[in-house]
Amino acid sequence: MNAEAKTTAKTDGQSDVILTMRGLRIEGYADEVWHEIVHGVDVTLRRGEVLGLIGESGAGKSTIGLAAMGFARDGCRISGGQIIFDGIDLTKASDDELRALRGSRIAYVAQSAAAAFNPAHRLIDQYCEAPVQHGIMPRSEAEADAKDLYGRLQLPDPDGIGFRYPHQVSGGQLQRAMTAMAMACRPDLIVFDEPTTALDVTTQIEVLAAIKNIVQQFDTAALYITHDLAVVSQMADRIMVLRYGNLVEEGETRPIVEDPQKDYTRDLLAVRTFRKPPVDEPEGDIPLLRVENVTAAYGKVPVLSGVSMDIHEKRTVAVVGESGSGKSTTARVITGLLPPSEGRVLYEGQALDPTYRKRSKDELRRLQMIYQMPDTAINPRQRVRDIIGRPLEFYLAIRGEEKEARVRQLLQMIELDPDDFIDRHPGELSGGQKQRICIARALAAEPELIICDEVTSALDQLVAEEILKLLQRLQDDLGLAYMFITHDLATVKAIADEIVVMLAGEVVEQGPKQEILTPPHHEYTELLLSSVPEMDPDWLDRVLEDRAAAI
Amino acid sequence: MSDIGKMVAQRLGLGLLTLFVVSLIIFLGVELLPGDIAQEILGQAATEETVAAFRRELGLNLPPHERYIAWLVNLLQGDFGKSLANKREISELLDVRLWNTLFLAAVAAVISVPLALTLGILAALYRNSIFDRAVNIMTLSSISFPEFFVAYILILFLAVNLGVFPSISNISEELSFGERVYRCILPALTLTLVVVAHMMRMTRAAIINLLASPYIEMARLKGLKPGRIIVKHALPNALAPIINVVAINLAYLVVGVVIVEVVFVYPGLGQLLVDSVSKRDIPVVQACSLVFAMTYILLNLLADVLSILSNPRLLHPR
Amino acid sequence: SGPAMAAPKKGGKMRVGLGHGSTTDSLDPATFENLYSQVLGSALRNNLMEIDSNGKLVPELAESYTVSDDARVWNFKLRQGVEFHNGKSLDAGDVIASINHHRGKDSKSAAKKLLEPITEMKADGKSNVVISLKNGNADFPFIVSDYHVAIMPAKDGAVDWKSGTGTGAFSLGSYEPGVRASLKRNPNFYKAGQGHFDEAELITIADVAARTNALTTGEIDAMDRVDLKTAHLLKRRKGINIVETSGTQHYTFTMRCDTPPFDNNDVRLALKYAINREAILKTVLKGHGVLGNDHPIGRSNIYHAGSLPQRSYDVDKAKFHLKKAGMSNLKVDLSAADAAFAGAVDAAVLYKEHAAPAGININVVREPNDGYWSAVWMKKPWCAVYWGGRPTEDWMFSTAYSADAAWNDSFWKHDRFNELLLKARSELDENARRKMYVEMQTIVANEGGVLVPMFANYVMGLSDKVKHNEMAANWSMDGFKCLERWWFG
Amino acid sequence: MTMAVAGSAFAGQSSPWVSRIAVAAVHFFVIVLFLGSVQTNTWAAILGFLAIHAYSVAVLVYWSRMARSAAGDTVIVALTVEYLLICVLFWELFSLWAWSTFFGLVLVQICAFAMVRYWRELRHAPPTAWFGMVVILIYVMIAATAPIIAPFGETEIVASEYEPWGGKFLMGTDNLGRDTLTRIIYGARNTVGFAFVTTVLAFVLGGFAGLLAATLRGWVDQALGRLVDILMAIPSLIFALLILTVVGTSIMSLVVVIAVLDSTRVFRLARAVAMNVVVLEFVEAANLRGEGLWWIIRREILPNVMPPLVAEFGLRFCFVFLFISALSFLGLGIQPPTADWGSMVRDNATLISFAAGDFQLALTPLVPAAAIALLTVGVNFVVDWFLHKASGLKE
Ligand SMILES: Nc1ncnc2c1ncn2[C@@H]1O[C@H](COP(=O)(O)OP(=O)(O)OP(=O)(O)O)[C@@H](O)[C@H]1O
Ligand SMILES: Nc1ncnc2c1ncn2[C@@H]1O[C@H](COP(=O)(O)OP(=O)(O)OP(=O)(O)O)[C@@H](O)[C@H]1O
Ligand SMILES: [Mg+2]
Ligand SMILES: [Mg+2]
Repeated sequence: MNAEAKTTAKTDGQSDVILTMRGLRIEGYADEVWHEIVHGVDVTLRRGEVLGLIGESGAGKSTIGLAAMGFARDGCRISGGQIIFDGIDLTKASDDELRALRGSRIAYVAQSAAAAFNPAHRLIDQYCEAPVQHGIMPRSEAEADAKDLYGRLQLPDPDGIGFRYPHQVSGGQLQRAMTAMAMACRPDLIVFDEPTTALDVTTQIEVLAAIKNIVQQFDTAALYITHDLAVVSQMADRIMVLRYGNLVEEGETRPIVEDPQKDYTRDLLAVRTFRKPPVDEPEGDIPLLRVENVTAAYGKVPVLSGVSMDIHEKRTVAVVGESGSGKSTTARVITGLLPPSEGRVLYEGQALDPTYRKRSKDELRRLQMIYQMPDTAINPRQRVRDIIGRPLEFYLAIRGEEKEARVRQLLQMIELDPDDFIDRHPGELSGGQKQRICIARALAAEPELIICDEVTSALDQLVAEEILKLLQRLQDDLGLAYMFITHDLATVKAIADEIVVMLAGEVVEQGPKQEILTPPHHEYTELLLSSVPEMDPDWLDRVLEDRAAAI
Repeated sequence: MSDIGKMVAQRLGLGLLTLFVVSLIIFLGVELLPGDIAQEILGQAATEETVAAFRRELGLNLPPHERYIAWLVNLLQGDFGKSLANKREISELLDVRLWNTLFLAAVAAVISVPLALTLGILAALYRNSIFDRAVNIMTLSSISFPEFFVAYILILFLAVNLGVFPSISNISEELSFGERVYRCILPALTLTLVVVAHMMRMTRAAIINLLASPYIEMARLKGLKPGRIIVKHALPNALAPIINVVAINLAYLVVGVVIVEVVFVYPGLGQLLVDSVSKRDIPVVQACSLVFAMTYILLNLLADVLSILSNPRLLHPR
Repeated sequence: SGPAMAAPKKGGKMRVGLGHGSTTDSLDPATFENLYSQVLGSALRNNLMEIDSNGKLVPELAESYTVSDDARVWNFKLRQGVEFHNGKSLDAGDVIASINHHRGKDSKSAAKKLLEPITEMKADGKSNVVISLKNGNADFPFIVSDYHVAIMPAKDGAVDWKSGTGTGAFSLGSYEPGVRASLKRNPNFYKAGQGHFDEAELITIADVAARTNALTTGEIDAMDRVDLKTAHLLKRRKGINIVETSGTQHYTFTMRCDTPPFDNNDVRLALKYAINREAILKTVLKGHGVLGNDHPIGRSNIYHAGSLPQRSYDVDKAKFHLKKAGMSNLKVDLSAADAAFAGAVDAAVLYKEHAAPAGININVVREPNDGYWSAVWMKKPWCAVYWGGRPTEDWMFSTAYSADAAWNDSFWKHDRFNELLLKARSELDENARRKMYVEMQTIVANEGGVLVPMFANYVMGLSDKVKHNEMAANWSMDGFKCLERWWFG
Repeated sequence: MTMAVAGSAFAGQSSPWVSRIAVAAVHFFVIVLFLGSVQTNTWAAILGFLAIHAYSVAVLVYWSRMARSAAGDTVIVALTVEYLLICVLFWELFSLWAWSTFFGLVLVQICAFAMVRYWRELRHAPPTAWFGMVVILIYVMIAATAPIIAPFGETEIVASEYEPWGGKFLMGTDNLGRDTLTRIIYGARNTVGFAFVTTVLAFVLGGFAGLLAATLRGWVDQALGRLVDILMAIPSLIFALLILTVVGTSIMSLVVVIAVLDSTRVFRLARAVAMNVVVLEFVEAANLRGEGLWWIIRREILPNVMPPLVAEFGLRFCFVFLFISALSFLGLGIQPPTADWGSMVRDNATLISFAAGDFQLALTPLVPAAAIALLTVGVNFVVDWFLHKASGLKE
């Protein structure tokens, strides 16, 4: 399909509209009352068209996407408006009618394929379920079809991969298998709910290419939901920008990306512009933390070999690399969770004990860690007061009124209103807020070095940027050093002083930011850098062409 | 697969150790009980002299550790020894009764396990409906009634009033299979009422626990029917806890049915064990306890193996 | 139901459900201790003498006996032509071996003590057995009627008890201890007009409700130990008769006279007055019994002291005796368990309430059933006990009341009593004997350590198919002989 | 010990130590006072009753202030344990009924606190949960006020046996001529109290051991696991028989034996659930912070394993009744003349066979059985609601 074909399809008139939502209102039940989540949004989608839905976390994107299937999550209800799919009003359709549509004419691709695949069944069984249950084709045909689709999506071993269980397949592959599954009944509409958010850049690019390819091949209409404007601009014909359940801006992809009308859209575009001011060379020879030739393994599986790096006072060292390259493992070695088999970790020139159990309270205090997943990193059964207060009490023996005051001060520091937040449970916080709490907890210990393990990966970009700014400000104010682990090069560009590139457990390149980011790069660094989506609708095609040419 | 083999071997090894400790505890326990077999058998008729003579005859005058070791040595040679009370070969004694016990347990299991799973699945499917409430109330009430009471009520209705089943299940070897099953129905029903609630509630809870998972949402978004979602998507992932509860209850059906045996005059192992304890017939007590402990260990092992088999992550590690 | 008048008919399969029987039972009469073994044993074997339905001692395997004047040497003449189930003829050797089975150093028999006075036993030809005793005992024929002293076939002086072979009305088919025994009629049974059923089955049904239900649904034809709580309801059921006999079975609260405060006879008397026997008889036995008068001799015994005034509930007297003992109130533990007798715990609880107004605080301690006889009886200072009773006064007293008795469970020593016991034993004159036994009963009632609140009836449930003559009162189930004596009408 | 627990419960609060100790002391003092007064005479008992009410109100006010803080959960647990210990302590010193009155009070207080704390959720509880809570509350009230509302004394023989229903004896009399209604009412305090204490003890024991095994892994896990295997491999009735026959059937030994047996089941559950929690990052974070074992178990893991444990509690609770009545089958179990539902069923169970002959008589065992069943259903309805909330389903 090409640009002209699309234009003709669009001028074809109303008959071609596959989905219309008018004045869509959706309510969610929380704190014993119904809150409106989506406040009357209109969506129109034509056959073969890809519509991008973009907005920050909690904007209501998924909710709208699911509403397109006539579906409201547990605890949500469609309270107003119309959803007309191919002439059927989904808000009035019976359960059986809806069931007949779902999976066969409207399909869904979930954000986390790993969670959305049933761990108990083989991929191909899950593939065949919808076509067979909807009576579209017999099992044998569906299987053959699956293999064909797997091939088209460039999955390795298309004939055999379907017989694996979800856990036996990598994240990127699962996401493609899920796309294939959505395609199984050749639906008229697919809802893609952030299909690449959980993937690292190098994998993301493959999945994006596969999706784009398949949607074009079958001329399927799609709702593409994401919070990354760069990604959506590769995929969508039109884009809708949402915020707080309201439409902010809508239009063709290129005009929106090139000339946004609304401030909010501009903010979204500007996200990647944050830059850390350059700092001086480190003074003094003794680095705050030195990792010396560390080799480590999980049991017999070697993970790190000969990793060395220095982190100086008041500086940020970014550690980048694809998933599984050993970034987190390095952090675990430093914190003492995983004693290295060789090498050692020095703190201010003094060797730290390889296991945290034998480290002194003070050593533990000076080195804090923030985790990638704020959901699992803070205890859901404790209140903010206790989460942040604990290090104060534990390390610094601050109790009573004084502790309360400190907690409030810390909350202010991370820009949360103490009166509002101090008594909340983590379940009552957004992802970004939870991550801030994690930061506050680390800060409460008054550390010198904080290890940030992918602290922004789970957050949407606006929130991520806020967090980065916050970290930067704290560094300026408190003189902290950071070890910043990430796979997102944009983040690296924003915050790092020095960069360490890791691949397969080894450091492939390391040095000051400018040095690493100026060509010539190490070939792996090159691959990483070139995989970061750009805000240009043609970027994906270009990169793919370049890469094809290179082979 | 070889991992499972290794686990089974390791567990069986530990099982042997467990058996050994169990036999030791039981031996000590019975030794500590007031009185010994001589006194208990002679009962009110015991005098110092007769008791002493009896003890001599049974070899009870030896110190306990020697008796225990002798018993252990015999056991290791595959000999359970003889009952002190009536000199019968324990292996013979166990043989018939063990089969009886297993037979009753099997009949009860055949009724109760499918019933519990079905009710659990239906209750999960129609959760919070009248049906769900009714099933819950019924099963909860049935476990609140002591076993013997449930038995009396069943006997009242099914044996005395309606006369469809015999009130006592005194089976013997001559009976045909069908006749045996028929005679076992009432005790099996009693046991069913006792164990169904636990299994049913666990099935229900384990399934409901998964219903908020993304893959269930995905299944709904594929347009599948609610029944299929529960059975095909939730149930397979809820199997591990269910299997464990089923195993515990099966173990109960074998090990814990003394009272039902008494009420229905069913010649099973439980009755033998209780009788032997009260008469301090240590070798029989030990033999029964070992059989029970073994049942427990094997069922647990089976549950663990099945949990592994039911979980592809464990079955097909990457 | 009264005795059936019609002539006994032969045939049918009799199924009896008994509340006793344990997997640890054996066929050795030396270790018989429960009703199951006793009924089974009495169906399989016979004794030299038996007590008939009227409580009279009559010869069984013996045809007749003679006794020396000092009641020391007893000559039993055996019945002719009696065969064991295996075809062997009964002879003097079998009798001697069967009695010897309970004697000697290695015997663990419960009858050992009873047979201890025998100094010599010899066969006088094939059909005469001469037994000599250390001292005279006018009751010796009673002793050989005891269920332990059953006659079994002997080989080389040793009896064969394992096979269950005997001369009884039934021969053993199969036996699963604690479960069931099946029996076949002995076609060569020597007693005329006895042993009517073709087959019989003895089933252990420990649970009383199960037993009752089995009788109601017709799965058994007779049961022992009817649940007294529901006996009146069971009686109303169609096709079921409740039969009871009142014999020597009695329940006691036995105090150890060697332990304070029970070493003081006034305390004992206070306790004897503080119990409301009528209430306990009515509530615990539901009236199926007779009041006890603090001695173990029942109305069916020959020398029962009917003239002795019945002791009754009297708070004032209790207080009086308590005061006499120098106390204004008393706190004592009473151990009980249903193993002691059915309803012992209830009886103790009732007693506690009765005694409270007299300033006596009884703390009822429920002991575990298991091990009751070894850990509680004759150990704890005050406990509930069950006695089957004995057919003769001498037997009863020398079993549990004489100073040297092995089961003197009240640890009571009374010189006059012991003296009378010896004298009465060898006394052959009826009147002199009666006087002595009455005096002994009075002593026990007024000074003994045993509180006997009641004699309990044996209450049985029978299908109305089952017919019987006047029932023997000495033991339950027609003196254990239900299978031999009953028939289907 | 008690003080330490109580103290630690208040440690989460921001008031200084002195006030914490003072609160704990007052707390303790009032309890002693009350238990003492109940023992001496009626007037003192009434005064004690008023005192305890005033005190309850004070505690409630104090609690409601704290209800928002995380220490609240710990306070519930700590108070339960504390009350338990006191109950056990005063067990032998005072008569059974004094402690059970006290127990009722404990439940009332804990209920009240839970209500303050969870009022928002409570308001939206489904009807079944309300039904369950009302049932529990009624039982607790009956238990707490048994001597006041029961028409006769617990062991008093008031008539001849098996009097018909109605008139002076609403539910007739039992096999010894005691008023059935009275026995049922007293049975509530004895049975429910006993089951509650036993189950709580089982959960404290088994739960703690399970969490310990899951947290420490390694040989502790192995050792505890094998120990539990051994205990579970022995038929529980036989095990109870062995132990109870040796040590005797005082209430104390019954509680301990049943609790130990039950705790093996709790152990397995707690361990299995905690295994999933200990691998979460917040536990790792606490480890990295250098927290001690006790803190990690109590504050990090315990709150996260509560839902399945509570569900198990619902069932275990009623299994205790059954176990007691099974024990009385062997002549063990609660000492007479104490009224307890399990034995009441057992003592009169045979009457059910004659339901056709005399229906009223057959009700004698049915009434206590129904009392158990109602409580079981009630407790489990509340548990179901709790589970439903914890499952994350919002339908
Ligand atoms: N089951 C529910 N009950 C109540 N409120 C809900 C429920 N699910 C979502 N919400 C609320 O609805 C709003 C929109 O949620 P939605 O999942 O659509 O956001 P989103 O744009 O997809 O965000 P994300 O990028 O985080 O996926 C959020 O504020 C969320 O808190
Ligand atoms: N507990 C573990 N046991 C065994 N292997 C592990 C364990 N944790 C990680 N690994 C393996 O070690 C390697 C390095 O993992 P690590 O978590 O350090 O990667 P990472 O660079 O942080 O990746 P990501 O970006 O996905 O977090 C991976 O191949 C991973 O599969
Ligand atoms: Mg979303
Ligand atoms: Mg990582």
